[in-house]
Amino acid sequence: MIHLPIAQVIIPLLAAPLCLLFRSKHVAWTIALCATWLSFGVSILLAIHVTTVGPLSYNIGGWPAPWGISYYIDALNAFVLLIVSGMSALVLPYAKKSVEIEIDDPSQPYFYSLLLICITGLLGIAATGDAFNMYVFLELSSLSSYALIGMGPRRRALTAAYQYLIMGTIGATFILIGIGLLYSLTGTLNIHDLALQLRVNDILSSENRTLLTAFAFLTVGLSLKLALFPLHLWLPNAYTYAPSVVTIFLAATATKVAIYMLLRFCFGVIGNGTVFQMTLGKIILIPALAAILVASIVAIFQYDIKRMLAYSSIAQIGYMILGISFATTTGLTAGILHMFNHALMKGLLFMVMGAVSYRVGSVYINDFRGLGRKMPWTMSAFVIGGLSLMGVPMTAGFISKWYLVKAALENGWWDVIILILLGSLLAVVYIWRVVETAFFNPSHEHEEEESGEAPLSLLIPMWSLVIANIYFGIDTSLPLGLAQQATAILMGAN
Amino acid sequence: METTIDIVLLTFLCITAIAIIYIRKLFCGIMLLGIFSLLSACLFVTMDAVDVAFTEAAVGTGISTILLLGAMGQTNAHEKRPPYQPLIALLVVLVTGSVLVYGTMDLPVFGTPDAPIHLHVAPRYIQQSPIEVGPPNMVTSVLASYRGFDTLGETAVIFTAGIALVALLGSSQKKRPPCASPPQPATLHDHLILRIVGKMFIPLILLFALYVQFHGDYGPGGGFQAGVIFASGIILYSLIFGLNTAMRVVSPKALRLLGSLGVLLFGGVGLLCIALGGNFLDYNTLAARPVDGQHLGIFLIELGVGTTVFAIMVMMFYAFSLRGRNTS
Amino acid sequence: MYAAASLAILVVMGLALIRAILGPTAFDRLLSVNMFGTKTVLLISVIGFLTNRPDFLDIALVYALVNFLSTIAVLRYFEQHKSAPTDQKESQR
Amino acid sequence: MNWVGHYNYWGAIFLMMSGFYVVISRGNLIKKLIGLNIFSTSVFLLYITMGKIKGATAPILTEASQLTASPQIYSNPLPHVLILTAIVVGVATTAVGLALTVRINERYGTIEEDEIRAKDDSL
Amino acid sequence: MTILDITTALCLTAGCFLGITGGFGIYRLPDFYTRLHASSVTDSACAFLILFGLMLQSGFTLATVKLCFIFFFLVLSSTTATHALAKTARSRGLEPLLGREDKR
Repeated sequence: MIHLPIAQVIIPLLAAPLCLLFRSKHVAWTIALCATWLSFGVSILLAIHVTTVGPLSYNIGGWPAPWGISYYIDALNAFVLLIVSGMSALVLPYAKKSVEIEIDDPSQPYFYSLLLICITGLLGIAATGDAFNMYVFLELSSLSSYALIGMGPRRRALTAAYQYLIMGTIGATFILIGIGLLYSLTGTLNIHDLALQLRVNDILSSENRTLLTAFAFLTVGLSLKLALFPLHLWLPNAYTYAPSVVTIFLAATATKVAIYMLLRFCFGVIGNGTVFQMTLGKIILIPALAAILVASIVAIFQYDIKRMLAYSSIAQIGYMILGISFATTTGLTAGILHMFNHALMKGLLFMVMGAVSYRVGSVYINDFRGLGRKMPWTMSAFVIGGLSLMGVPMTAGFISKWYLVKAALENGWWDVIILILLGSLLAVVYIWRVVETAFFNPSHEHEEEESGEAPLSLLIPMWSLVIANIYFGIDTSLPLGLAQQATAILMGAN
Repeated sequence: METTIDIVLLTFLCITAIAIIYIRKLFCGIMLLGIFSLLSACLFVTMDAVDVAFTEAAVGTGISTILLLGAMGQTNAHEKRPPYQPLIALLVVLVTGSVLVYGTMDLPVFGTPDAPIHLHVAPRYIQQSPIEVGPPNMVTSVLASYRGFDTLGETAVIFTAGIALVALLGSSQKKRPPCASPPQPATLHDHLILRIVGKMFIPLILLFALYVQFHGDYGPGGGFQAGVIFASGIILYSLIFGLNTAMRVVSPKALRLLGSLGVLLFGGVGLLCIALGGNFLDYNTLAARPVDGQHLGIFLIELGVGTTVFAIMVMMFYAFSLRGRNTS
Repeated sequence: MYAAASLAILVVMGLALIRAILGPTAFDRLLSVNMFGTKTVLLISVIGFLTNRPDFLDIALVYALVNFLSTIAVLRYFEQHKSAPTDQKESQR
Repeated sequence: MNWVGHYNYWGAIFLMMSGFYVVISRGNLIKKLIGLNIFSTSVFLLYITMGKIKGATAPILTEASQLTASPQIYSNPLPHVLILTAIVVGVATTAVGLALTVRINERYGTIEEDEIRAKDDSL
Repeated sequence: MTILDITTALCLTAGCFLGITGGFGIYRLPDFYTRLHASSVTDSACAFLILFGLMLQSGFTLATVKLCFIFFFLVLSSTTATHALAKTARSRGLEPLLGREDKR
């Protein structure tokens, strides 16, 4: 029980080299599956422990906090860990069939190994309480995702991966500069000690130029990683051309973990209600709103549906950042809740894309003609995911939108509310295009009916997400409870 | 005096950087990058970071140059002039730079002993680590014990790079065109002197790598550096005697095995610590006396790091060379 | 004494650097990089004595090794790619 | 405030920015990676600059310091450890980037960004 | 100033002089082969003198052994590299300036 935090990260990490020891793709897949399910189990146990007993800390190497690296799991960490490991546990069963047609046989063990390392990296960021350790695991996850994206079947996957590599590395280097400047001010790397030292040395109250610069670099670097609006250029290509499984996993988790880092630094390190936060909130509000509008409008004009969903992801990231930029309890709750809900719906929608490309071979809008009849289960899953994306009541998406509107109401920002609703309306437009094509347009000249329903191993994870989308739209106690606890920690930490 | 050397080296670095911006020959850029990293390594030495200098020299000048050349050999060696004037880029850079300069205003002056970073966490490393952990080289103790988990992450990063390269470029010889055994690619085979000197050097290099591996507690060096140097020995062998010969000595299969085993050894030590009742990577539990445990633990994980780094570096070199052979 | 020596070596390094930037042929650059590396080894050794920590000569040893390795790698590159430009025309102009 | 005392930071910043400039202004994929290397190496310089103490020596215990009365001052070992890790990350990124470049060259026949874009658009 | 120190100083001075000579040679001379000549003639002696000077200072310690190794390594590697360089340049058809028709 006491070793749970480290088990969370170490299980997938050690499973990755194990995958390579056996050359068989089946063995590799089995190892990966076991590792992800185990780590999902661990994260559930952690979440239970955190909610019932309280935060859990773990000193790696037995060295106490500021000297060694220590893990510190509170409600926010547990929440993010739950999202990442839950999505990976769902993606792995899905992966088997989908990977088989997209990746050639000898590369498959490498693929699973890289996927496990990517999972490790994201889990490591979410679990650690040390700023530099965060950087190391951030690079671990980024490096593996560059390679995973580059393994996509089309040649543009390579350029997409390269572009992501350049932008991601610039972002990571900015984060490194930010961490370095913070370190030079305080002498510590532990996040909680960092917050303490900033307060003790009275750096926060004086207008320290180095501190300001450090946060500027951290924010820009993280914005690159989480694809905030003007810095999102890598995301559409990366999501469009990556193998389906990678898109599902990255869309559902990677950006959320970057948002978690932003939360940790901007709320966990500098305390609540300082001038910094106010200015930061104002600064990121504008790109967030721009992301919602511009990305939604661009999404409407996409013919490649995977690309359309990628732009929609940028818009949804805008919603999360919007929630954070309010810097109020409700706003933060909304933002954190939306991380969870967005993982559910984007995971689901990209799973549908994977199933369609498995059967049809591509995901251009024209290929969706008549799919409603051919793949009824898949397409109805798409409809439910789409409804959740729009924020229709009784789906998960509604809850986070509701809290966002509530937060805006509290601040009295009516224009923001209008923009949120406009964003939802735009989502209706682009989802409807697909639904209309799939259900109401006849298929091309009745070609041979070879493409039937997707295989069961794709449908089961897909439909578990459908159920989750509906369940968490009705019974919100689990995510909302965790999100509120996390918010309480962030807001009242100091 | 050190200040003068410092300033001169910085000036050289700036000149090199400007030259890299202006020169459009990729080959020249790679050569200058080698000089750049040699210079920065010198600067690291003058700023007391001997371990960093060690690594930077081996990685920046050695491995990076070889990988860059390997990639350039398969692509185009000349850079095109971009059709537009990169004014926006200049603007972005100027803004970022001035923000950074603004940020340094409140930093402590270079070299002051009472800067915050010298007062808070580091004193324990400097005063206690020889007693708590053991090795006279504090960098080794911090690297392997206090922040051992970072090093595990680092090992995982290098492992990831290796498998990413193999996944992207393909290591297996199956991809080789089916035509009868391909001709030995051009080597420096006809350089008689080179071959003799190489024969003399390579055992010495391997010996030196072992020295760095096991002497890392007392001087600069450690598993990572040793792995790189060992890999350099094999790479030198392959450069002089040909890829096929080298692959007969160290096969890609063995490398994959070694690379995985290194990571597993590192993680296994951590798990062993848990099994013995401590926390993950808590070497104190490994032996009766804590310091002995630390010693054993550091020895084992450095071995793991060295193995992985060696295997992955050679694997990367093979991946690029094989690809080059297949396409050319 | 050591200080003067290190300054002199720095001067030589500067001259080699200029040649490496000016070229004109790839071999010129390679030659000056090689020379630069040799002088770096000497500089590190002298600095070791200057700062009274001669036990850092390991680093100089690594530099010597790496310098050799990269020179050989470049030569091998030229052998392998017979068409690789060495900018000889510029020098013969 | 001592303006001259920051020259080392500023040198590192200048180098950083020249590397950054190469990354964002050049279209050649290998050249971009060279720039990225310069960028990250200069960040390492910034870190090491922070760790240096004037008159101190490398953080390796000397025999002499245990004998003499006045304790030897050592530079801060922590930035060194961090940078060792960061160097490894840097070379790993370079290697993956180069692998992608080689593959791009195989599929597109060029490693210039604008030519690649033109080939993608022409499809 | 013992006799040892004086010898060291002499060695270092001579070594640096040779080094600077080589540096100016590589900077000023007109073509690749003459530059090669300048650097290769001075390089080994320069390295030997400087390292020998340092050896005198370090006495019979591990440092001396390392200096010996550095010297061994440097002399063999730089001469070999120079040789291989010249050979490759020749085989790639780089003409020495002296042999050319148009002697500028």
